[in-house]
Amino acid sequence: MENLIALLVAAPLLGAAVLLCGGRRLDRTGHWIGTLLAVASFAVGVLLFTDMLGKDAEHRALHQALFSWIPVEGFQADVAFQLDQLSMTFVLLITGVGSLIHIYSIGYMEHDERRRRFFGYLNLFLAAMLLLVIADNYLLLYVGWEGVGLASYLLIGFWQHKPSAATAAKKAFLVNRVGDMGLSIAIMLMFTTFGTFAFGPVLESVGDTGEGKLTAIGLMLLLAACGKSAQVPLQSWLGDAMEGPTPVSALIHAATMVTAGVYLITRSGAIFNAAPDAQLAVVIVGAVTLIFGAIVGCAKDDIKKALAGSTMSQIGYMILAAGLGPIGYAFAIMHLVTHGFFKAGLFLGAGSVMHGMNDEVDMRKYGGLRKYMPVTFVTFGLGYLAIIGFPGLSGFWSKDKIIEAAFAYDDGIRGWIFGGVALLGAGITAFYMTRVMIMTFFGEKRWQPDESGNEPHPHESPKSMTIPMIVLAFGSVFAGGLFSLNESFVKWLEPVTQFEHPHPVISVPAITASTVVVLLLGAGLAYLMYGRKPVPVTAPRGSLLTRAARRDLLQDDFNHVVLVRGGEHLTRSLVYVDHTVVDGVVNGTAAGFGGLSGRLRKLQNGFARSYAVSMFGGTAILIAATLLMRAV
Amino acid sequence: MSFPLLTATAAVPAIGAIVTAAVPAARRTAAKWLALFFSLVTLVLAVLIGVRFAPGGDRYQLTESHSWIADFGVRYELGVDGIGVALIGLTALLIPFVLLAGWHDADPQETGSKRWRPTQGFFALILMVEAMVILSFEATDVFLFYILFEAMLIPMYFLIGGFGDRAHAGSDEKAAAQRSYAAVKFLLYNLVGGLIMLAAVIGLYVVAGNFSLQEIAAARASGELQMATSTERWLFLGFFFAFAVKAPLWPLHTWLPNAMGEATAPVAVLITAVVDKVGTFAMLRFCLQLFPEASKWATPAILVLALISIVYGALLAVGQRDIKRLVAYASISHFGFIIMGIFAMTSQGQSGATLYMVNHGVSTAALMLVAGFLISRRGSRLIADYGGVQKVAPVLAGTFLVGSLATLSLPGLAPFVSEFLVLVGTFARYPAIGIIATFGIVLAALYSLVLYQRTMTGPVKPEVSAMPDLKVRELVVVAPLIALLIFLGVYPKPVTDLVNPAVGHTLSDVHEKDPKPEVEAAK
Amino acid sequence: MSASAVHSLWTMAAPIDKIDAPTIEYTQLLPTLIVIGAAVLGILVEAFVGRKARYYVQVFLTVVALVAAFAAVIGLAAGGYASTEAKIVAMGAIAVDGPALFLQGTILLTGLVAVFTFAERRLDPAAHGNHVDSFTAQAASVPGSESEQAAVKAGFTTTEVFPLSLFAIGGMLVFPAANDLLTLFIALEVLSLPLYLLCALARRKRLMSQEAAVKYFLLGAFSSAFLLFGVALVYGYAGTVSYAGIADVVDGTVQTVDPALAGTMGNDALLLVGAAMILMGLLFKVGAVPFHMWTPDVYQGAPTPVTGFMAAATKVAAFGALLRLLYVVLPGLRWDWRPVMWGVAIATMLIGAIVAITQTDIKRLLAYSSIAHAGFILAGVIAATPDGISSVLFYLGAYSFVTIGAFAVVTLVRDAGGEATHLSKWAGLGRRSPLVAAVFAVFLLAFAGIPLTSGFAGKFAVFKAAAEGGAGMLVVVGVISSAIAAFFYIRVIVLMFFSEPKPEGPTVAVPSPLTITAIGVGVAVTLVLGVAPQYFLDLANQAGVFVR
Amino acid sequence: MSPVNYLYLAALLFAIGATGVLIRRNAIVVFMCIELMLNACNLTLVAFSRMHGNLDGQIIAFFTMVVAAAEVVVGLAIIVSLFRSRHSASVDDASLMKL
Repeated sequence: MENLIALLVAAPLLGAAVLLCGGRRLDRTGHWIGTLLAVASFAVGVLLFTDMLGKDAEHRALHQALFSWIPVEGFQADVAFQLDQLSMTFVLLITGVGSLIHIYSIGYMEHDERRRRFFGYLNLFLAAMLLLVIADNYLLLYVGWEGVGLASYLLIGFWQHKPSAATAAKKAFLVNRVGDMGLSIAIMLMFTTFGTFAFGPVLESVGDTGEGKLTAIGLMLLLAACGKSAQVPLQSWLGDAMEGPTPVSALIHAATMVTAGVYLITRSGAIFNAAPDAQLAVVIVGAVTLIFGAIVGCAKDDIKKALAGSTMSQIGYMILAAGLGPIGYAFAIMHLVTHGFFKAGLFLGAGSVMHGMNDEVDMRKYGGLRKYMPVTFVTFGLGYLAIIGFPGLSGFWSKDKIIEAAFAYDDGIRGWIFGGVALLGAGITAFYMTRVMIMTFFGEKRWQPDESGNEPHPHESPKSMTIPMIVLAFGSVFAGGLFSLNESFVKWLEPVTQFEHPHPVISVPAITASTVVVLLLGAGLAYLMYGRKPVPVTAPRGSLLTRAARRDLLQDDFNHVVLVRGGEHLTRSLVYVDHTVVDGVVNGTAAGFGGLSGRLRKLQNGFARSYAVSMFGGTAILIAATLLMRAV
Repeated sequence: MSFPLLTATAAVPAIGAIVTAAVPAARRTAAKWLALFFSLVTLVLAVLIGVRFAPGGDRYQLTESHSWIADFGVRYELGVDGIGVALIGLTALLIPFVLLAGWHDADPQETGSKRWRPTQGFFALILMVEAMVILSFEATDVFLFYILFEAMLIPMYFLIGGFGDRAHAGSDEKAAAQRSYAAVKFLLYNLVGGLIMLAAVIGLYVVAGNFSLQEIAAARASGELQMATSTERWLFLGFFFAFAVKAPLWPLHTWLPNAMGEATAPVAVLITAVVDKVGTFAMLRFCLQLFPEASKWATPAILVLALISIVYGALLAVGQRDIKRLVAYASISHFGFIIMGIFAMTSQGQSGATLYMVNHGVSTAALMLVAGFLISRRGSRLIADYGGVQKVAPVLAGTFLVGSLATLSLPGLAPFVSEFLVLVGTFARYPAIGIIATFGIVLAALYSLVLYQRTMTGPVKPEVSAMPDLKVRELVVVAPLIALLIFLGVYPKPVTDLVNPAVGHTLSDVHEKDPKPEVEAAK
Repeated sequence: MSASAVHSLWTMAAPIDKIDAPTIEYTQLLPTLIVIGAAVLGILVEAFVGRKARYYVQVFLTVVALVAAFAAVIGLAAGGYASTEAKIVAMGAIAVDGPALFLQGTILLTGLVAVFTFAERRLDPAAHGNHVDSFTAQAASVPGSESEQAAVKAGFTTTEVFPLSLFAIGGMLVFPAANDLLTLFIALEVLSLPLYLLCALARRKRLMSQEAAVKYFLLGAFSSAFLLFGVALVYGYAGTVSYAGIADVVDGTVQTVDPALAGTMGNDALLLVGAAMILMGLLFKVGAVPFHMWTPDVYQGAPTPVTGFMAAATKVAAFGALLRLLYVVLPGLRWDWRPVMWGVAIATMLIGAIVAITQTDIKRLLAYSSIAHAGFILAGVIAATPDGISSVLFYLGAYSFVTIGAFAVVTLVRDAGGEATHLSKWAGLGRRSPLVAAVFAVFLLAFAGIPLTSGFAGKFAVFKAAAEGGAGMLVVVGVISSAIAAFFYIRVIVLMFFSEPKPEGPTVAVPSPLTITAIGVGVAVTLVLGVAPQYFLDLANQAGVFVR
Repeated sequence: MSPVNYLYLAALLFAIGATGVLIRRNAIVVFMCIELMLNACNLTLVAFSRMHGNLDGQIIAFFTMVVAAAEVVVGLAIIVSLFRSRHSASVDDASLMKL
């Protein structure tokens, strides 16, 4: 059975190769090939899953070693896969949502002449992402890690003729590289500490080394996670990443890739458990980000950017949970999965809206769309309810658990702080999602003909797009509940991530109640602000906070001033130095000899008598020197 | 007396050079095919070397030894270890592509005398360089190596100065002037390095009495050849200086951007992917083996210089406006990694460095050659003159992207493996340096992607709107290189198996052992 | 004062009852005798052979003489005189040993090649239907005067150059073999005087030619006066002029017998000053700083074939003499002359290389390069080891052929005014006639000491000897100055190959087989000595021992 | 009187000759100064020969005279030809070639 694991990766990889090298002749069939292979990979995943369910909890992990990758004296890296419950969860999510989005894209990208390449990239992404989650060592994981980075680079910049897209893609890759630095340093640390970087040996021998080393490794892993999962301080790329086609945003920048950080931390749980300081750092990052993202989400008028902010915030929840240790891992992953469903659904909904609105993204130019695109409205609505954690829907189950766990982060002040933050986050989430909902689907229509005079005619999207949305909607409604039936999900993961019951500083029912209250407050506030009076088409100047939030809380400005400008100055001055100083010394020496030569040749003045003088003098010196030598 | 395979491998291109040069002016195309043929034969022989070489066996294999200049204690001694085999393979592999890529670079535009045969000259010179480089990888006699090390400058010099980029902004005179400046700079820089090495070579002879690498190394190991510490250090510095110029190592690098900028893309590849490797190779083979103590004494300084090269080169690459100069500075950064790996004195570092030499050769070749195709189409080297190429020439853009990704050492492509090995190897002994070096990977991403973004993406510039996509010949050049990049990225084992034993020997030369992992050390 | 008192002040020369006739070993002197004899014959030819035939007779005679002399040298060497049988002949005047024979061989060969370039008559367009060589029609006639035109019309040619060159060669043969100071001085003059004349015989640019001759003559005479005074002083010190005798006194093996002589004999001041002056005379011929200043002017003004001949053969002879002097006469004084020679060598290498950078005339450039090379050779001389001798011998052999070849190429590049020696004229030569340019490039690379050329082998040999002789510092300086020197050699190559040809650029004359042979030999030797020098190194090694 | 004095005289003559070479312009005069130097050498040789009581020095002196004569022949020829083409025997005028 384990020999099938490689197929998970092989299928989409094959697709990518075929589509990217295939050339124009595949333009008509390309998208089908891509989708087919994605589904095939999903099928393999399901097959393995059923097989896994057949075994008892302890013996579910599968392992497949393909070949020795980098064999060097004292350094062993293999291409080998490990499929345990954690990986399995991701495989299903990735291939499942992935397949859906392939299908969705068939319709969405219909009019793009480079659709074949789009599907090639999507397949490439699937392959890389699957590699990331089934690798059995950190170095191979690193390959997947950067692979998804590449795919996301290609897909964000898919419409390369738009400079903004190209820039966004580059930015995403660069910011991720900073994270990757963390990952590679972590791997080096592991190598020097444990002599290996395969999951098994490393995580088992955690006990053999000091906490300091582990903290270092943990922080480096956290840095990596921040990059990939758009956590503060490396979150700035996610908003711009929305330049990519919407299905990409749904798949990569909502459901799967951005959650890789959570996977990394959960996977390295053993290390973090032994390094509380690192854990604290993780929790802080998570908490900060979930508020940060939420605030940004409140201010954006671009529907996708608003959703991006929400993604950040939701992943903040997951990171926070993952930082809590055994009490949180399971819920982090659970929220990750449910989030995968509803956020993907929301993005697809947004995509469908844009599809109907000539790719208009400004929510202020929407309004009252519910009658034009009912299916989208319903699915989007369900996703909305799910994300704000409306009791009974997926989001409720997962997020509520995280809030509980946060309150249980050591029985003391920490519990209160992070619990409170998580709670607050829930409220803000409710606020901005309600805002999105209202501005998009309620109120009266606000769109006008654009300068070229063609007015958008909102219409429902084709089946290929709506069906995936419906499927995801189901997920967003029921997944959470399903998972929570006698903690089936937690039990499923327990062998990998361990599990301890959280003991919050206040009683669970109280937390649940307050959650519901908070979200009602948030939603209500949003209704008051946007539901009662008509929404202005041009954004009002807004408060200082709003304006800051519109600009991602000035984080980009900071980057621009400090890194971009500073970098430019640095490189310019270095170019100057290289030319004048380093090179100048060399040319200077040459010139120096030239000048010396020019001066010396003046002695050769053509007068025989002066030559005689030099001879005479020379002889004198010769004699003097000889005598001197004898004297001394 | 078995078949002298090593000599043959070097002799074939040499003969090829002479034959090619002898082709009459009118039969230009014949000369090209002839040169290609000889380079392919060389490739076959190189493969044969790889087959005949037994990684587990003696340190130097396929050895040949004949008396040459007894008076100077010079023998014609050849022999290859794994490192040599790998680099010979790289050279023999790249040259055919270089020839193909430069197929039309030397077609005479204006007619000089009827004896004037630039094309024949171009191809002959390239083959001549190949011969010398291959022989220098095989030489186990210091003097023989030195002679080749110096002699290969001359054909390179004519290649740079004689066949500069036709597609150059500005007037012909200006181009010619810049070109000869670059050529002279290249030659003088390396000549000075070489002459300083000559002094050291003579010094070595005075101390050791002969030039045989193996004898001297053995004598040193057995302790019958003692060197005063200061002597050893001076000699080491003499050798290292020459190699550092060739490599090039900061601050001796400034010739490279000029040379690579002015030379045609294939020649630029020849410089950075093939000839410069002789420098790093020589560090591994001669500096460490002949002067182990001095090498260790100098290691900290050299590591710092290498570190500077890495960061400095990358930063300058970011600041470049000229595609080829950008690649040149990127190479400087990469050479920093190679040297760092060599002097980290760990098996990961040195295996990584050797692997790096090969991978860097392939990846730079891929990127530079595609860049050359691009430049020859638009007739400008300035990044600013391009934009939106991927729209009109998607294949070209795609290959260019792969090249850039290789340059930023994306996992899955060959350079990643070597770069990571070097980093790990360095980190294991000098954590701080290792960590700073990792900044290099961010900067690499920066300049590669900026280059790609500025040239390939965005709205289509009118000047490039009519740009044709890659022709078959060009595709034949690029495709195999890319395939190789992917293969070596996924399955570098063939090379590492070749290299590991050799690296083991080198480490034992300098009496170094890999630092043990903390956990094992604890147990 | 009384006669006796007066008499007591000086000693009478011992009364000699009979002088026995000197014994001359003609066989061992054969090479020299052949050349000198041929020279005398040549004079007779000038007197008695008709003008039309003279040229051919002279060339034939000269070539035969040189070849014969060379054969004689080979015979002597084969007879073991180079090693075991080495002996001193002609009443101690001449040494027949390894260095002497090696250098004589080299001189004869280079002389032969040089004579080929002398005899070249195809380069200049035929004047009034008769071929002309690079020598003036009538030295006596004033430049640009009617008499000159008349001479040209009449088809006069200065065939005297052949006997003159033979005389010079004769002197050169004796110079390195001279075994006493008198012979040294005579040989010096015998080789110099004809050269003075040869310098004055250029066909084009006669004013410069004459000027060169005057400068060369005056300075040469000046230096030989110094040399002679040095001889006198050393004689005063040692009471003898034979090398062996002087050496003995220097070593202190013979003690002074007569108290009356105590004042002078063994007075080191005399010795040191005298030695310094003799050295000066030789260093002048070698062209070492600060006695080098004649070199550029003379090299530029003299007819190019003569320049080549001087640059090659004279250097060989002079260095031979220098070696013998330092190794046979003054070894006991090593600690006195070595530091001084160090200084000279360093100055020569550096100044030669540096000043050459800014030269604009190819002949002057080569002149300065020859100065720099003199410095390199001096480094080998200073080594003061057998290796030093052989390395110098090898270097001289390698260098002389490169030089003659290079100057021969210079004669080919011509424009309306004769040879186009200004560097700017050489721009783009590589485009117009790649072959000539390539050949010249080979010579330049050899000068620069690039591996696989004879220049490198030679340089390596002398540096190696110097390093082993404990002159590591010299090696470093040498290396630096060869780096500087490389710069201007490369400059010429750049000019020839990388710069666009000028429209009114010079033409490359198609020479006769004579010059082609000269150049061909140069290239061949350059490459052979560069790739497989072993045989010649052995030769130099066996020849590396002076007889005393 | 002691023959050593002859040496002093010779040295003096030599010095005078050398100085003359350095300061006089006319080629003929310069040449004469050189001859003077040669004669100084002769004097030295003869003096030493006397002191050493062997004939070498005197013999050398004869050779020197011959050589000097030869030099005159060659030298005057050259100088005269220079004079005829330039109408000046000044050494300083002959400075076409410099630098």
